[in-house]
Amino acid sequence: MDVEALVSLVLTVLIPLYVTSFLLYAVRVVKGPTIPDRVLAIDSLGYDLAAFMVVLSILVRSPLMVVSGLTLALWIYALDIYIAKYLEAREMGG
Amino acid sequence: MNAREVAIATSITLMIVLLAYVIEAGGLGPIAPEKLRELAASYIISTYNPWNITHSAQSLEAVTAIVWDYRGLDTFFETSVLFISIVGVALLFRGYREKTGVGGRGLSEIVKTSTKILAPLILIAGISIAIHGHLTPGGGFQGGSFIAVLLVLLSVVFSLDFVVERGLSTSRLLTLRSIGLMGVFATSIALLLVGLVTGVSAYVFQNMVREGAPVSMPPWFLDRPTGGTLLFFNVFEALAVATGLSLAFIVLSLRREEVEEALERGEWYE
Amino acid sequence: MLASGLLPLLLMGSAFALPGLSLLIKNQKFYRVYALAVSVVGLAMASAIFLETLERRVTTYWFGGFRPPLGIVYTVDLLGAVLGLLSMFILVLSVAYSGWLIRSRSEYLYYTFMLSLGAGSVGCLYTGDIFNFFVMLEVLSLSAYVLVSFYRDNPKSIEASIRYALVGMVATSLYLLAAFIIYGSYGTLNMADVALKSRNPGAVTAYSGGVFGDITFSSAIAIALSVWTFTFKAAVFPNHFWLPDANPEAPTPVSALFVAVIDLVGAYGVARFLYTIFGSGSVVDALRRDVLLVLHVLGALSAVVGALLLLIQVDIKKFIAYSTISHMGLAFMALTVGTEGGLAAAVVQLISNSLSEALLFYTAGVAIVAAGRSIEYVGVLRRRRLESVAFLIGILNLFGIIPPLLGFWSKVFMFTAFLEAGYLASAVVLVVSTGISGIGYVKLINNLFREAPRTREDSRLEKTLVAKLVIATATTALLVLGASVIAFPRFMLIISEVGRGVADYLTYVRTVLGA
Amino acid sequence: MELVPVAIAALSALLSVVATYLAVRSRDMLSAAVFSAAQSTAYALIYYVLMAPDIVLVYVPVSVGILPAVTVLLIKKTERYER
Amino acid sequence: MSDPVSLLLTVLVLSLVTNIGISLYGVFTRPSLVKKFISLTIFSDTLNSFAIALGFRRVARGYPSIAVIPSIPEDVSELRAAAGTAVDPLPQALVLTAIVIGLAVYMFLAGLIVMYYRHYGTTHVRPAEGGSIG
Amino acid sequence: MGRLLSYLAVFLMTYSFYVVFSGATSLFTLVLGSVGSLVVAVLVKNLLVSRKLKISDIRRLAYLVLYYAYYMTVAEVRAHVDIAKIVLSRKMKISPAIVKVPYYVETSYGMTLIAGSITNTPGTVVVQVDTNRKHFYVHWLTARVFEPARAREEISAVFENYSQKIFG
Amino acid sequence: MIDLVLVVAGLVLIVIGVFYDFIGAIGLLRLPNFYTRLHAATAGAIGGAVVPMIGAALVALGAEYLGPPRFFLAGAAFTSSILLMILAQAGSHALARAAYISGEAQREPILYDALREEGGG
Repeated sequence: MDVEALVSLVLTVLIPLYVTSFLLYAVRVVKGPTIPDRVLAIDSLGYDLAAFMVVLSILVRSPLMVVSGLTLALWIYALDIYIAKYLEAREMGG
Repeated sequence: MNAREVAIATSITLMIVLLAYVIEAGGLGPIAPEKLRELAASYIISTYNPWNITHSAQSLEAVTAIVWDYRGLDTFFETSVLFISIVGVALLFRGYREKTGVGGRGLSEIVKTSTKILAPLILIAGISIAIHGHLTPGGGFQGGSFIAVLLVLLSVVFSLDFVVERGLSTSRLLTLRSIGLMGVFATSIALLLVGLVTGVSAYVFQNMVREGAPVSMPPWFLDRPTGGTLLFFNVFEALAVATGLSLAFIVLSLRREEVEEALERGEWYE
Repeated sequence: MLASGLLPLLLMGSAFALPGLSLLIKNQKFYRVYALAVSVVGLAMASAIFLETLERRVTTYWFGGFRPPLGIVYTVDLLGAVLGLLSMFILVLSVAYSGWLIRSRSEYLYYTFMLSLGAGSVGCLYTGDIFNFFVMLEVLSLSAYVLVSFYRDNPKSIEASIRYALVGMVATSLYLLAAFIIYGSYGTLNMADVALKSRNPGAVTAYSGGVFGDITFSSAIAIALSVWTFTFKAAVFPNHFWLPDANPEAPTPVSALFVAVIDLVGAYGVARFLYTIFGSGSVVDALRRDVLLVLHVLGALSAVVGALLLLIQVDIKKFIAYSTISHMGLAFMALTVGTEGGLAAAVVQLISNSLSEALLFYTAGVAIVAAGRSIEYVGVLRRRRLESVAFLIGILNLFGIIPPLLGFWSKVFMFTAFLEAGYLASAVVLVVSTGISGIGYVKLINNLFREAPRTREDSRLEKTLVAKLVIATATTALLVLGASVIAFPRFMLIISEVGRGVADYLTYVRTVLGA
Repeated sequence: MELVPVAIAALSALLSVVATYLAVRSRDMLSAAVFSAAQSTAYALIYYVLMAPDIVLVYVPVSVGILPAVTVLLIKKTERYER
Repeated sequence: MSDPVSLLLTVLVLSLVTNIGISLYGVFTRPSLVKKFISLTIFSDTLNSFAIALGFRRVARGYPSIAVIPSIPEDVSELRAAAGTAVDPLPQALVLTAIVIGLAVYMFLAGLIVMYYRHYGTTHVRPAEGGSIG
Repeated sequence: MGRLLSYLAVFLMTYSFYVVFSGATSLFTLVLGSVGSLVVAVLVKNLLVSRKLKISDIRRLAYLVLYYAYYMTVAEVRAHVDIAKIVLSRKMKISPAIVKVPYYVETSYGMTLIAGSITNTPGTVVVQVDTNRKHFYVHWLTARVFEPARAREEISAVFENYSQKIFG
Repeated sequence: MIDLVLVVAGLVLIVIGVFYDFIGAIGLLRLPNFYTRLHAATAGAIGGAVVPMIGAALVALGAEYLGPPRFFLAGAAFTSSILLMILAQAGSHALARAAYISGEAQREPILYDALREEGGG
């Protein structure tokens, strides 16, 4: 079994599992009784999507696409910070 | 739900049903065709093509090549739209004065330190994305927005005062932004000026050698192609976008009293 | 031709420099002179483009040296050249007038937007690319939103700007959707390329190939979406609401630009889309006729509604805004008749309307400074001979029953165009709306000869040389154009040539694609 | 092979409909902003699967990085709940 | 329509169209300006996604690749091979432009909303005087 | 000298990140990247470095690598197995509590390293930090002890050892 | 040979990542309140994102069929994983602190609250 087939097989099998967990996260986004809950769920969703994007770029053989994952992770963090700042001080930028 | 809402909902529904019908009934052909549109194929074949340089941008990345070379005019004016909006925000809050020492606590020490460590990494990642815009996905705007969000993040995590004290006052941001914009403008007409001086014909936004216009930007830097103007465009655009967006954000987040005293009551008349 | 390529870039580039310059030069007088100089250069370039176009019918400029479907190309035909010249002329007048009117600590910001508005309008008129049109439309609109909110201490102007921006954003987004749909089905964004393929779906052009899918459907939806946007920009009946909202709250020179430039772009878009790109003989010809009819009816409605609402206005700027709506409705009626005579009449109507509404705004601006915004206050102009004469000429031109004025000719041309096409009801609407709005105009003239109830002191009133110059120039232009209809046969030739050129897609396509 | 990524795109489009609906309906502006961020994330995944990394790179900073900041700023400066 | 990929793409496009409807409803009927602002961002994002979906394609074997030539080509045939699998780059470039333009308008709109609140003390639109929408 | 060294340290950190990030070894990347890193170093040096650096500080870097290896292989694995057991068990035996954990490192970097390590191991999250009295308030999913000293033994003692060596 | 080892090691890490993704998602759903869910989210972020990123970097180093850009993938994935280590903890902490200070999320069930006894810290 060559490397290419192995990688493709394993990753193809994994993707439905990824999607299932995304759906579970999404349930928490919709349900989450409070704002921090929702942000937390989006947070985890974003981090896992970042990892998923990296994995997907191997599967579809476009290695150059990988930067997107980093981007998503970074700005999901930024979202955390904005909401945290609002909740904490009810003010932004000062 | 009053009558107006019903009317609006009905017309919107009508519109989207029509739209869906057009798409689904084959108005645009199959949604994902097997055959690439001819124009797209032309772009991909000519984006890096040393064998037919008169139609080429000498950039490995087709999207950046289209954005800054084939359709450079669009992007130039896109940058100007951003410029207009940012100056427009400055106009709305004109006459403000930045005050330092008002306070503002910022987030906890842990977040502050983490963001501090992140700062150079995000900065360099943004720069990397900007200068590799013609080789890998990315470009000036992408890199610039990376840096801009970093500055926004800093002003949120620490405080506005902190950012201003470290030298990013709005007037300095404005200067940097003007440098970036003038750089974009200069790059767009650089070869035209060269052509005027040397007496050969040249185009606005010209990059490589074109039909009847034999001037060209340097196609290579060391061992990689530069895409001619693309590298310069990307760098200047990154500078302009990063400073411009953070400028707009800082102006937007000014405290009420800072703007209040600048209001010029009676400037308008009935 | 290089000038057409450089003009918007020049305007925009000089706008770029202004905020940077503000850190060096604090004296606001500098910016007045700077903006005026730039716009005068722009006017000169626009005239050069006009002369060149007159000779060659259609001129093109390839940006970056790429052949048309590959890169963006500026394609100027006579319609674009004439309207471009007109809008640059109004821009020069407005910038000069602002030098007299606007007193602010941050004038450089104001002139930045004036220049970018000019860049947006000429870009819209000259471009030969469907997506580039969107970008320029956005430059134009955003400058307009900003300028409406220039008096930010006035709550009403902020509110007007918000309303205008929200709906304007939706409108331009719909145009964007139309552009995407056109790309999806035609595989190209070049106007000439689309024009060719819409007539001849089997055509295959270099670099862009053939069409995709069923182009009749997609063209129909693209026409519907884009025409909706254009009626918004041109303030035609169901989408007219923003103009009387936004116009009074903007600074007066900007109001002049609104009626003279933004409405112009809307009308231009309709002419370009329904005559050149999807003109007669195209796959959507049947639908096009329906759309033209609908637009005709809308134009008639807005002519009448504008004229009726004009009667009840007490605010001079709102008065002029509704008068614009009425006259734009007439222009749309002429535009959608479908004949060359109708197009020519529409062009004359646009020119006459733009010039005289701008003239009215300039003179009304003096009255507003001297007394206030009510229409009763125009009486203060009585003591100012030049202004009152100019005001009178402007109103009579709009009224359009005094022969040597351009407004009269435009109504005559429209009337004959309607009759030639057999649109009897439209001719009646023309007469009726003239009659209704005439009542309002007579009321205004009556006010002009009465003593104003109040006056104000303002330092600007002592030095009105610049304003006088501007008003005199606009009046002269109006009179000269009106006179040249009889005096110079060549003038009429050009006008009818403009009408013919819009529908003449073959020359357009040949010049652009070079086949 | 191409089925799996396209299915993901379709799924995230469906999720984005839910997020959009909630963003438009909710009375609390802050949670509307959070839902709009969720919708942006779903769109980013769509762009990614449809092979547009450039768009992801520009969309995510704009739509997850800057617009929520602006929205939260707006909410902070104005009011949080809709009537 | 028969094969699953087309079906899925249809689902995608139809959901996008639904989003257009929902967000437009939000823009026109919600009273709060901030809500209008959020709806407007969703609206124009959706239009952009629509364009990206327009630029997608299918290939005979495997998955399409991004519109980047991975390494400096040796001869023309490599370019043709790239054109055989790459997605359409033009909609991406257009969308890039459109996103930035949208961002510009939102920035300014945000400034306007702040000013509106300072003047009126609320972000809810006042009932229109002339019966206008928006 | 010390100042130059600080610049150099920031430059090296940025540049190495850049080289790994862009994953390319072409001269184009390396040359332009060095220019970019230089700019970044000049910009953020004041933000990042507060004390004078010495050559001998390289030793600390070795500890950092060692710590990273330990952390990823031992601490994380243990915590992850625990949380997996809890989440997947039918009855979820949790005993959540917020406990006070003192720390003794001086610098904010050291403090952040400890706090980050605590938060990054599932089961413990730093909720609040009191930099004056040097306490973390840690939310502990399976709290066994509540006294500060013993909680420190359980939660952060190992991290603090390394942190002491890395940042002082 | 070394390629195969790298690839297999990387794939194992990715599988672990998917597992922890699952744990995180289920934990987020099952755990009773915001503070307890934070722990599940951490598992999702570290086990579910950092680990598979390292795994993907290893796979990319080993998978020669991806061509020269695979080094780009490996480098970017590795740096992303390091950044994620910093981001995840700072984000969780910021959210937790904000939720505690604002009282937005409910604290129960909780056995002992040192922070409240100290008066908010």
